[in-house]
Amino acid sequence: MRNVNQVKMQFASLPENVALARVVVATMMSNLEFTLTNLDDVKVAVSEAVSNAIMHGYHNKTDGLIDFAVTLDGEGLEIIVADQGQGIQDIAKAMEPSYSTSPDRMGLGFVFMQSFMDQIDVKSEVGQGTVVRLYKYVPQLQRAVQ
Amino acid sequence: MRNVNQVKMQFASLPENVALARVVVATMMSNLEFTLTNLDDVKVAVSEAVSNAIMHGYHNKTDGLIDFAVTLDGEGLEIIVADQGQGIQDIAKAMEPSYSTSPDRMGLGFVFMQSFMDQIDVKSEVGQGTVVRLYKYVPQLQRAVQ
Amino acid sequence: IGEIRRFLRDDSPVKVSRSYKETAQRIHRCQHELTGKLGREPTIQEVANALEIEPEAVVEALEAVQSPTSIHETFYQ
Ligand SMILES: Nc1ncnc2c1ncn2[C@@H]1O[C@H](COP(=O)(O)OP(=O)(O)O)[C@@H](O)[C@H]1O
Ligand SMILES: Nc1ncnc2c1ncn2[C@@H]1O[C@H](COP(=O)(O)OP(=O)(O)O)[C@@H](O)[C@H]1O
Ligand SMILES: [Mg+2]
Ligand SMILES: [Mg+2]
Repeated sequence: MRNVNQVKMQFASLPENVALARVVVATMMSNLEFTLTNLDDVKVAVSEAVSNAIMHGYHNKTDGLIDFAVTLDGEGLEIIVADQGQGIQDIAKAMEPSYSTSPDRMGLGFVFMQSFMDQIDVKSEVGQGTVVRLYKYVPQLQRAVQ
Repeated sequence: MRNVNQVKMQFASLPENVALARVVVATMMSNLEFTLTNLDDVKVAVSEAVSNAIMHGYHNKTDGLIDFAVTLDGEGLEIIVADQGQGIQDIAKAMEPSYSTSPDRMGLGFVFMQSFMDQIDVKSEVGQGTVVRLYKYVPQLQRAVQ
Repeated sequence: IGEIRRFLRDDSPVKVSRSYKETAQRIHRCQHELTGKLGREPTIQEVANALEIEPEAVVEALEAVQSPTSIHETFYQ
């Protein structure tokens, strides 16, 4: 089984591309020994990150570009979601539970990303854009003795 | 329903990325009024084009890069598969049924691409690489009168 | 967090393929039924709507049960 691979994508900030990002990650994960739970967890994290780029980075304008890179490095899965949108003023505050700049949002996106992934790293510059890096280790499966 | 979108990808010439290309196209098709038969047809064509880039373009070396672009333009789906591999000497000959430079291959890849897609266009330069463009129109569905 | 994992069933990777296989079977049955009802082939979205799943789930399930990388391998392996 192969466990090293890299895919780079660029797509428009359209809502249907959230599903696309999810499907790409799920397909790449299927080459490693991730569980169904891992798959669901990573899909949630990816949805949150890409939705944030669309909603907050580009304010739902559909002509923004999102760079999306998925790397299997042998130990796990790295996902990078980058937009060139509005950027985040105070990253620490943005990552707090329930913090949202949209009145109708829950402010739980970063909380989900943190709980479902093993690493999260956010870089952002107001007016320049945001880069979110997520990492998930392949679990050390305990092999059941038959 | 949205019917305009563009996704650009770059991935290594690994066999598992054939499935990845298929899944990206399939996900994008699911936003248009394509049928499951269309889906199967386009997936076969994409598999053949990407397999060719890996097998013939890069001779199964896994460090080649494949550029893959899928565009929904409102009328249909355009797929571009480009490699910077070995190139094709005689494109007309390569596209003939049963022609293959590999003794163990059937030489039907281009035949499938031609039958399953509405347009195919191949550009190639020996030593430079190959670009295959495939196009499929969204079918005009007859709406049953209720 | 717990309720987000509402699809959680089992930790076994084997389960993944089993649930995909079931979905793929439902998709094909639904396609057949809708073709009869509509007098034409249904679209991917019509199948997804009828099964109350996302189009993305249709695509994933069909891909999961189809692993060969080239039709040559399917036909002439
Ligand atoms: N890509 C981004 N670009 C700009 N701002 C962002 C981005 N991602 C997150 N933010 C900011 O961080 C806040 C918290 O994000 P999140 O935890 O996902 O909650 P929510 O999306 O529900 O607001 C957002 O309200 C927004 O202000
Ligand atoms: N991307 C490519 N790069 C170089 N040669 C190619 C490429 N695609 C196709 N060819 C050439 O065209 C021939 C016919 O391709 P195809 O119809 O797919 O049949 P097969 O793959 O079974 O050989 C191949 O044998 C190869 O010589
Ligand atoms: Mg959010
Ligand atoms: Mg071929």
